[in-house]
Amino acid sequence: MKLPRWFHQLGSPPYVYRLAERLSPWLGGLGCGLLAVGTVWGLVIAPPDYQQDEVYRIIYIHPQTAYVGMMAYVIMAVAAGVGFVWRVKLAHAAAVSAAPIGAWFTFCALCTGAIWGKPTWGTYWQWGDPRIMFEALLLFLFLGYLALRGAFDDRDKADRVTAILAVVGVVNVPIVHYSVEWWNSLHQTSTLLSEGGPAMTSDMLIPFLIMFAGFTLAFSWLLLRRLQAEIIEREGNARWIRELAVEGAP
Amino acid sequence: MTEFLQMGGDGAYVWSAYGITLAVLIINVWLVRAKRRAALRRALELSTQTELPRKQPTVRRLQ
Amino acid sequence: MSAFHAVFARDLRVAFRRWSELAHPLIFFLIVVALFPLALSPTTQQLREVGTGVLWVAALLSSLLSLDGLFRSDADDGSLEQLLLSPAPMTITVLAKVAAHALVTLLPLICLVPVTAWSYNMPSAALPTMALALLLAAPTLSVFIALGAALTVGLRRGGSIVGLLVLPLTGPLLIFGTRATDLSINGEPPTAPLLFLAALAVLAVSLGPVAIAAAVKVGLE
Amino acid sequence: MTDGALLRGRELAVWRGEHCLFEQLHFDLGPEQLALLVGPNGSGKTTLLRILAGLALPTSGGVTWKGIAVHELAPEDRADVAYRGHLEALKRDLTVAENLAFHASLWGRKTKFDAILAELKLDKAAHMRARNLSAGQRRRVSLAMLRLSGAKLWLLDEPTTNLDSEGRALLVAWTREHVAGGGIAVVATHQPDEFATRGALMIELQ
Repeated sequence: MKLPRWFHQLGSPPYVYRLAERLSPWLGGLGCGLLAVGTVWGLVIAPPDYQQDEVYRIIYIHPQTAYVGMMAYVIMAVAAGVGFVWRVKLAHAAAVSAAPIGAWFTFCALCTGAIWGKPTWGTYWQWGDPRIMFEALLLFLFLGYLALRGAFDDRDKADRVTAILAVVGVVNVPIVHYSVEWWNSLHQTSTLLSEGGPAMTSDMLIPFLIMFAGFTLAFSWLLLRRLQAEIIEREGNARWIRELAVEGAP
Repeated sequence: MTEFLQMGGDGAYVWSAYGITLAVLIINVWLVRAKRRAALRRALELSTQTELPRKQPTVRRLQ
Repeated sequence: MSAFHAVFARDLRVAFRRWSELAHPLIFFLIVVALFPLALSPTTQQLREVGTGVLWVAALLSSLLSLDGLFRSDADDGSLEQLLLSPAPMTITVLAKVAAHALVTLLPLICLVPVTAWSYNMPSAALPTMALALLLAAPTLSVFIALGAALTVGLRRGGSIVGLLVLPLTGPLLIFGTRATDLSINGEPPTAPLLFLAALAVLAVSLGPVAIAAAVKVGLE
Repeated sequence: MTDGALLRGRELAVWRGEHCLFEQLHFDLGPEQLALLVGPNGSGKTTLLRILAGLALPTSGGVTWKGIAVHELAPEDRADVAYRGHLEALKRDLTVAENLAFHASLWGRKTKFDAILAELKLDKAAHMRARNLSAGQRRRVSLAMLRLSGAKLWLLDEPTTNLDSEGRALLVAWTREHVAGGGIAVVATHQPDEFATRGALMIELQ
């Protein structure tokens, strides 16, 4: 199967390293800007929700971090799959980079979800909420991936074995998601975000979307930076890495 | 100002949620920096190592 | 297909030559089932209520005990390498091993569950449905366990993290399995969750062996 | 280079982290050819043999059998290749006969193995559990499996370990007969002179 040229370019570490070097300042700066604007807008300007009063403002971070966690898992699985099938070393590096970030964001989503649950239902851990249940299972999948990766000392074998787990995991994620959703509909417990989400007026919606963009850019910055570090680690004895190291890049 | 911080009694929850999110972001940034520094140091060590011995096996026919 | 029969027959013969090891998951299951009344109050009402969940989780956990026999014993004596290199396609060989494992480990468990369910004085009407649900869940569970075993075959002490890898994936099994049992307890028709279980089984049996074969191949590199 | 080469190795290299086992290894092997793989312990003989069998991947370079990469051989083509490593692939709880019968059915061979067992002086042990065999007897059963597979390419990793002088002589005879009959054999060994014949390829790893 003839792969397009840019695909091969994406496979060469020096090219991707420099691409990341050029892109990350933009991603980082824009991301922080959006997050700052979104937070100020969400906390100060947006009106309180008539039902949940002020605590609904967590809606500006909980769904976003959960979304980043899921996105990270999908990126990890796709990169791992590409790495496994076409033996692209860099794809494995991308999968390895996405995993810890995804785990951290899913953990953050769980915490904010639990905190949001306290005033809403009076308990920190609402087993009934399908989102919380799904995020917990997603976090376990991440921890399983990281544990399996940690168990291997040979990097190449670790890449290929965890790639299989990631692909199997991503096939199961939608199944777990909808079975938890279906299970919740049986027990009729309330959810943070009912299907339509709390009725959001336009000035509530704008910061909501800004935060989504902000978190996505922040995630991309983290991913690229971590990918760079992974490239340096993997291409240790390459000449261009040595010049880089001697230059003493910070 | 305090009224803003109180947020109608829910202040504790909102701020702790935002606090955790900020903490997660900062931790991740710090982790990435540490990983990069360690990788660079490792690369530096490698660059000072002498060139490894060439190990080409000899292939010959028995007479 | 002769390779399937050959591997299936061999695995059964090896398993029955060490039949005492087959009892380990069953005894573990009985112990777990016996512990819960100690932990909870033994009142019949509470046991009935919590019975379905306890039995399913206990069956899930005890089936994890059997995973070493799947690939590790073959890897240690070199026969897994020969299976990989034999002219028989590895997916078929893996399917045979999973089938043998399911027959030898999960089937006795499935026969044991109705007995223990009766001891939790759950309505006897629900027992056949529970057994059917377990029967439908067995292929999926067996594939997941085999995948966990295959992923860790390359590790010397891999057994400990298989639970961590496999259990998050068994969420749907638990949901649909307990739901089917609860429905039949209330006398309602449990067809919907049973169909879900059947669908999961078909998915697992068709896609699973490919992933397992790949995991074994990489694990032995 | 013989054009009839079936097994080709191109720019083979294996690195373990920063340590290089071997690199720039080329070779061609055609029918009726024997290759002897020699080198000190830890020089990568077993690794190279596993790469030839398609069990392991080289860090760079590739091995092809009849033009196809060995680790991507279709199941039917794998019938051409027989690999005997340090482990004998015997199930300890099965008898010798059961082990051989399983191996035969896996390889789709209907031939009776009584003759082979007799030649290896194992006919009396046919119904003993593999666990009760001595190391030498287990090695002989492993050779029986090799003979049973009828593969064209033999990849043998120190096949003479645990064998008594009579067993070694038998193995050398079988190997020479296999090569003379149009087969190919790659033998990793510490006593190359046992197998050495005119025209054999000698691959020395450092």
